[in-house]
Amino acid sequence: MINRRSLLRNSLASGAGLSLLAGMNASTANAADAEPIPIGAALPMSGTAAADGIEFKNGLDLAIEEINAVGGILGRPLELHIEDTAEMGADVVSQAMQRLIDRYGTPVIVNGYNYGTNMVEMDVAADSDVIFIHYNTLISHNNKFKEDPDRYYGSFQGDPPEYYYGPGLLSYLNGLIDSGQWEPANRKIALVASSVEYSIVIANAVREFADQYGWEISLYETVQFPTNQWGPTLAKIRQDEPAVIAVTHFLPQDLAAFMTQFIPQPTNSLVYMQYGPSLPAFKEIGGESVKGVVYSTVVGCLPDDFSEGFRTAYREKFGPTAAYLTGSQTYDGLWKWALSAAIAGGAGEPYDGDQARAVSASMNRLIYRGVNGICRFDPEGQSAYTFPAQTPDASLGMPHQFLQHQDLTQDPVLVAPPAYAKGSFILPPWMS
Amino acid sequence: MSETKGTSLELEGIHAGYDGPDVLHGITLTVPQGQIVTVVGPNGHGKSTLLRTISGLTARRAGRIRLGGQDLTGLRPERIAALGLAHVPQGDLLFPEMTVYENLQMGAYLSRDPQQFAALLEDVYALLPRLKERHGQIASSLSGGERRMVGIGRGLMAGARVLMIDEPSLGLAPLVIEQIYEVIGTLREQGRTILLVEENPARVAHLSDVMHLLDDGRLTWSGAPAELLEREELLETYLGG
Amino acid sequence: MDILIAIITTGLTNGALYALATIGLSLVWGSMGMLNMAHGALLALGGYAVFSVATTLGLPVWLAVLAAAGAGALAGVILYICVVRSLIRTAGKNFETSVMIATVGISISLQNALLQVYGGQPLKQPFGVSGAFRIGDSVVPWLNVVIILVSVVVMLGLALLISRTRMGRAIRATAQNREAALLMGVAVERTYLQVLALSGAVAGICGVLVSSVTQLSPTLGADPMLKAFIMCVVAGLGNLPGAVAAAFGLAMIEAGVQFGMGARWGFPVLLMLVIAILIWRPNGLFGRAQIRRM
Amino acid sequence: MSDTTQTLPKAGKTLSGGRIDLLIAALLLAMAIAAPFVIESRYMMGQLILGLFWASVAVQWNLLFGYAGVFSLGQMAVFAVGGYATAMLAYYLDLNIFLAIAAGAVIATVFSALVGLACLRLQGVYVALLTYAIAQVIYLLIVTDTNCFEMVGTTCRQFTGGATGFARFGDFGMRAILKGDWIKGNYAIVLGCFVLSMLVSWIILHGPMGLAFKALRDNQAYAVARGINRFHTQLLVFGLSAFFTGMTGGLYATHFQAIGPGIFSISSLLFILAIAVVGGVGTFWGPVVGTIVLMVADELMREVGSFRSIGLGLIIAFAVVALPRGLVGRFSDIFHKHKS
Repeated sequence: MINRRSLLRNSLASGAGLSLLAGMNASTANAADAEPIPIGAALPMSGTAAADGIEFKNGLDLAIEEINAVGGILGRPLELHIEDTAEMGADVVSQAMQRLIDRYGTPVIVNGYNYGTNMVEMDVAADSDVIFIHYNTLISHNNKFKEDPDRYYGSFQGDPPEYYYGPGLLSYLNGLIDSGQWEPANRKIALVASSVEYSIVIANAVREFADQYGWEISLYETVQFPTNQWGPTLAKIRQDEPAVIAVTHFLPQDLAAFMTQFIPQPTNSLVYMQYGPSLPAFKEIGGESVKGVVYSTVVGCLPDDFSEGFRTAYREKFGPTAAYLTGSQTYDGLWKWALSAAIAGGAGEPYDGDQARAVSASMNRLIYRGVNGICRFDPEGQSAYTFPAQTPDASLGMPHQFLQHQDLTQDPVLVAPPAYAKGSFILPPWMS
Repeated sequence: MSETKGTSLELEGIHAGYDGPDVLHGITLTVPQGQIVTVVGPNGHGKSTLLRTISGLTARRAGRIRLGGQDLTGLRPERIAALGLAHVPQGDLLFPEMTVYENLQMGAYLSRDPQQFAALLEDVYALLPRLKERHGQIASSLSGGERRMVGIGRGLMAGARVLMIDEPSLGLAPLVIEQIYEVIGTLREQGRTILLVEENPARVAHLSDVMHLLDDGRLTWSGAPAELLEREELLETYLGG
Repeated sequence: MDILIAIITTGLTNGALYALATIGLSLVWGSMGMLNMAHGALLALGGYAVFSVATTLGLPVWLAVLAAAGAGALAGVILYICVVRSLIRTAGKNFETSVMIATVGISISLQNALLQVYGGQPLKQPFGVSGAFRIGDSVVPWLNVVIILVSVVVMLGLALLISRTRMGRAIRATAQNREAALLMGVAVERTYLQVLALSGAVAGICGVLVSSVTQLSPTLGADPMLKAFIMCVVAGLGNLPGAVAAAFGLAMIEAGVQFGMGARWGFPVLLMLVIAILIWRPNGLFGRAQIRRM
Repeated sequence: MSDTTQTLPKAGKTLSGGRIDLLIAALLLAMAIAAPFVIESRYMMGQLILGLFWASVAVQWNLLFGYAGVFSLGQMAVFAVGGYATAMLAYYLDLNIFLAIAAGAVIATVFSALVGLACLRLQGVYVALLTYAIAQVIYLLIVTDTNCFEMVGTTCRQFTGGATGFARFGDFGMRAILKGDWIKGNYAIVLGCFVLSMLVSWIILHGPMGLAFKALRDNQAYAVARGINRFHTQLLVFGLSAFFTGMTGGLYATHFQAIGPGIFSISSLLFILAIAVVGGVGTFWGPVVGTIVLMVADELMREVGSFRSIGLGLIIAFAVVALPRGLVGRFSDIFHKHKS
């Protein structure tokens, strides 16, 4: 049950959203006996990615609790249905989504990520006329959307594709140099990717743009997924010391292991990592050795006042170690959809193309400020705009956040983009 | 071996077989204390099955087996061994990666008394001096005759009341066969209780107290060894001369 | 020099981990012709047992490691009683495949049970040593030394147990000739139980060591088990010293290739080597020719 | 002790056995044909198609292991080769999808025959490891492939598809013809191919070649003494089983319009093995029954939410322990007991 106090606090979090929805609901009566709207989610609840699957579900649970507390969507409460996608193959995920649609009649499916699907989810959504929001963070979404925008009208990627990590990182590095915060010994980057699409696309994007930004890729290593013995890779890095080590592998425990094996014999390099450092486990496992690590994320709960209510509520509800950074994604996704559906006059149901198109149109129109920042869809690819790589206007794109582990007793410090930054970059201890 | 004279092993109407139909059709025989009873018969007529059934390796379908008066029904092989039955199986079934000494040690697996072990080992080494010479050698590297000796020695190490030996001459050179039967002769002099299985009656007649002819799973003739050797027509029919 | 030491450190550490995972697997395989696909899950169980005892209950770490061995052994016993015993009696010549599939089922269940109990977020393993020492310019973490030492001690202990005790003799006898062991009075079923318990205990300790590097997640055993499976078969059926040699040898080669050719080639080259070995020697490097039927 | 050799001595009953097979086949086929007319749910149709895929792969694996005694763990690799070949031919060469599937099946056959060649001297678990190692090497080389082969839009595509795989290389064309009912068209194609593969397998198993397989499985020395050429027979069984496995892989890729390295995963392989073992290794209908049972079990387990995987694992373990010869073996035991 949600009480009045926490409702108030949460209304701080979802701010405009909550009151907007409440306002729209005010005109509709008898919310109590209205038939619930089924909400679908196909998440990896078991297997290698289960940890994240659970957080994605938490985010949805919290959003639904809040939305229902103000009367649901036009008087109809939301009801969550989960399908487990375990090892997340194309077959499993598309069948899971189809099951949600056929079994529960879900007009919307909000997924976290499922990797290895080749974005077949979009075909399921298109064939059944449902709205599909996901956080796969893949440029393949945009590419597929572009091939047939009319068919894939209902598919949205709630965050910017991983591709923008490439230019984002490079322009951040140049910014550090230009502002005099860092003087690199050379212009070499050592790229360490793991054998997963996400990791490889990011590494490839960095490689592709390196020239343009004045950098040289001195080493490109693809390690297995997962990996925990970094000895040979580190030895290679030490052979030709780069100014930047960019690890696009993302499992927190493996990245922590990288740091514990790197620190005893460090090189004079900035260490940049992907995703994993945002999870509590990274710091807990790596301890002192992760101090100074820079990482970035194109989506994640911003450490600002606006999201404080969300963060508190999340930790209260799911425990102190719960990773709200992950849960925030589906949380925002569902909120944005709920508002759009309310504006469009209802959630609709599967195989009702007209209503789904109406909801889709209102999702494209609505610029939503969630706990992850701005969500505004790029009409070219129907993924969230990223700021600053795609748009120079902070109010029109989701911030590509650069964070650094500075004081281990505190949360990591947001060091870029400047509009959101809470502190500034410090030279990691092994470099000074 | 100090035990009152009497019957050590009794079989009554034994039926047994593997996956298919019965191999043994109602075997009844007794092995009296201190005697050597021999079962002869052509290959593939159930001699080994008989011994395997007694030691519990092959399931019995009907009948009763008693060892020293105790019923063996429903007991697993390791329990039967513990009651005092040692089986020297066909083809030796040594522990190939163990030394000769370790194989003998395994023979006395059930005895936890080091003194008894030492005494038994001394007896076995006295009977089979070759084993003492080869005690540290890996079993799989021994010659056929030596392996047979290890098999018999291992059986003796159990200190069992009844010893069953399956075709001790199988696959050995004539000279070696002679040595092996010499050993069994010594065992006979020591007054051991033995159930012996052999294809060729002539080889074992002088060692046996009683002989049985096993044909197609049935005992077709029983009596004193000398009698069997006189019955040439029997030998001709069943054993092909 | 620096590079050589890095490769040797990685090779020896991985070798120690692989070897420990391999002997647990190989012991069971050699004595009962059973490929225990739940071995990886037992590793994970050991890792989490240490976490529960040391982190949650706050007891000393050495006690927790013992608890991990105990948990592994107990799981082995349960596995025997619930699954293996009846398969030995009923599966006949399909035992090899049946037991593989059944243990796969157990492994899926056990992994997901751990997921339900501990959650999916990686947890920090309390067993660990920080710090490092220097050899010339290069640095070797103490943790790697501890892993190698513990693993060697456990393997020596197991070797002594197998070669010097009555139980060990019974295990070897059963492995080499099940029927003969029965005739000697060895209670073969009890021996199987002991083998699985022993292997479970080794797996528990191995899980502690593995997770001191990988940290705790329900799937932590999958990779070491896969490697152990390979070492085990390359070494040949149930050959424990061979398995240890194969583990260290292949781990060294893997580390060398990872450095020389790039990380992506480490495991593939190792596998290609395995393929070549099997084509050249169909029973593994030091293998027995035949799997003795149940 | 009871084992699968029972099928051999009962040669005198092949006629009645054949009649029973025909009856079962007719019954199953009638249900399969009726399904799209009764079932409205696209999910259910999807599950049926998935079931046909798994059943087909399990049937072919059973041909290898259950009948020829080759314990291969490379089955999903053969499946993947078929799927990848189909996707790559259609993607790079714009080959008609049906031609691509046929070509994929042939490529899978060649691949599998090569694997069979490597396995020739091996037995039991050693075959398992070798086939598994081969599958794993291919998988690892594909997923760690990062070299750009061509640029697609803004991203680079590896020749092998890399960690991403291939998507949108063509489909059966049913969306254009049947619109919303396209899945029923896909079902018809997949069912047709499945029936074809079952038919061919049945004919082979009941012909002289089937006897040779079984003879090699049950007693290799004896079979070789009787003049059965192990080399030819084993290669043949590898190739044969691979043709239909590869074809299924191609159908799979086309139906889902995607193929990626995930298909090599050990969990899908083990699911196939579980299907065959639960249904009954070495029985003709075993894999089909196993597929039905495991997919229904999986479906029911979805109701218990997060305990699904725990339950599914226990069901598999329990089925193996309680039904040592699989469900079909158990049924036929009961059936034969009643007859005699």
